[in-house]
Amino acid sequence: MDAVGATIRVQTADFDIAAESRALGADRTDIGGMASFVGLVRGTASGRPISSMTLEHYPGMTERALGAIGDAATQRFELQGCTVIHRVGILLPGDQIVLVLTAAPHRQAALDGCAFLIDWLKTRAPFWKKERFADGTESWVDAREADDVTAERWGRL
Amino acid sequence: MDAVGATIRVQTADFDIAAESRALGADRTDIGGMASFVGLVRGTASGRPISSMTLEHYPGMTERALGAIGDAATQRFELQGCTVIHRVGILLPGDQIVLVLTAAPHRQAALDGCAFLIDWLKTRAPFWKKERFADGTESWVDAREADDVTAERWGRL
Amino acid sequence: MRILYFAWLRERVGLGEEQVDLPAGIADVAGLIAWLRTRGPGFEAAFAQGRLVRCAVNQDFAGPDAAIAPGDEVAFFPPVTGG
Amino acid sequence: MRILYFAWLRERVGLGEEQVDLPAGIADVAGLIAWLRTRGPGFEAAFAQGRLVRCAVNQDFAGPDAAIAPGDEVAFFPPVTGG
Repeated sequence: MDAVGATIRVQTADFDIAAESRALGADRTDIGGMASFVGLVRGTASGRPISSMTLEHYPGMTERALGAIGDAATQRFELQGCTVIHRVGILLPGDQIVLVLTAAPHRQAALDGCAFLIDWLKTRAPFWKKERFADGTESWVDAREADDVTAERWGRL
Repeated sequence: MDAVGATIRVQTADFDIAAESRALGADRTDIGGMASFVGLVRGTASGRPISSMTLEHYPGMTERALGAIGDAATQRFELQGCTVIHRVGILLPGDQIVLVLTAAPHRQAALDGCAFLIDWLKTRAPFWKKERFADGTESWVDAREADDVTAERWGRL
Repeated sequence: MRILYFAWLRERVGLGEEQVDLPAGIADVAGLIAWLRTRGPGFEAAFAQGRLVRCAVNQDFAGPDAAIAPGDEVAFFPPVTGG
Repeated sequence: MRILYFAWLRERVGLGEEQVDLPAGIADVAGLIAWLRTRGPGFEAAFAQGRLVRCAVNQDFAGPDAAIAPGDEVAFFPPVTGG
């Protein structure tokens, strides 16, 4: 299986999914497929236009939580590797927020591992979003009940 | 919803998932997430090393089948768009074979649409793979029973 | 009628595409296959493994009962293995 | 003990981080919260909405019964909204 383990990064800079895919697959030919999810900043929230979104996190715990989730996904779905990159700071509508990328010998494991990672990341990784609306007001994003329910289907870690 | 519909390409050239993501999201800020699957050529088949893989297809029917599957996925999962690129010709171990990329307001639709597309593509799109082993022998890849079963869970198109 | 062969069917039959005049009385895919099998050992070998041959009529998947007519494009191939 | 506050808790409390000497007799998260609420209107406002406050002790999620001790790092924050 030769898993390379989880690559975890929290950064203000943007990421390039093609470069991350190449890095994950570098120097190996046993990967059958890679699945990914990229979250983007939407231009509206509750129907109101937003001008930007600020992402705050808990340094230290974030990397720890993401690392634990990455390792759990690697074991559970027998991934050959996974990459999780989460941006922080000020982002604009259309910007990339998060990348989850998984590699496995067969597609189902890659797809399931990717869905698992993004579900858990949304409910267990210490990030918080604040939206700035076009009218200048700001508001912290509420956690979605639906995300907890979605994460529950994977069972407790 | 403002769906852009399915982008379908069959080509010998490689593809760049970052460029395809940018193209799918160009000039819009209503996409919440994109999911993708990339299939890769593995270096072994049934435990034997392969030197290359040749992909043959049915010109005309391929584009038609992929277009129909793309449109069905767009409607069913309310995608904001999807891209399917399938390579043909001679590929080497580690090469990219296929890209499925979906965009949706929320992650579940993007992830489900992506899984649906790759499952159906594997069972309904007229492509055939021939493996060339390191010892010079060649062999057509057998269709996997498991792929038919996986595709069945989505019901009939 | 235009007939296409792909993958190992193409290799067994020895050609990828041909134009044929359909004999009278052949009205469906099963009838076409029965006739093709009489056209030589390559055809016989290709279609002997009947269970693993798939068919498309005018680029849509078609079963043995599917109707065919002169002017149709009929393709024979193994189960698909793309993706 | 190091205490961290994030997101709207940070804004209500008015600081992101502080070092406190834990009063004697406080041994769990619930006890710490009860004491923090006495420290001013900002703290009172932040922790009044108790149901929506999450806690981590030494960077692991922790419930109200979780034990705490001097030297621990305790963080309070709203339910997470990343991804």
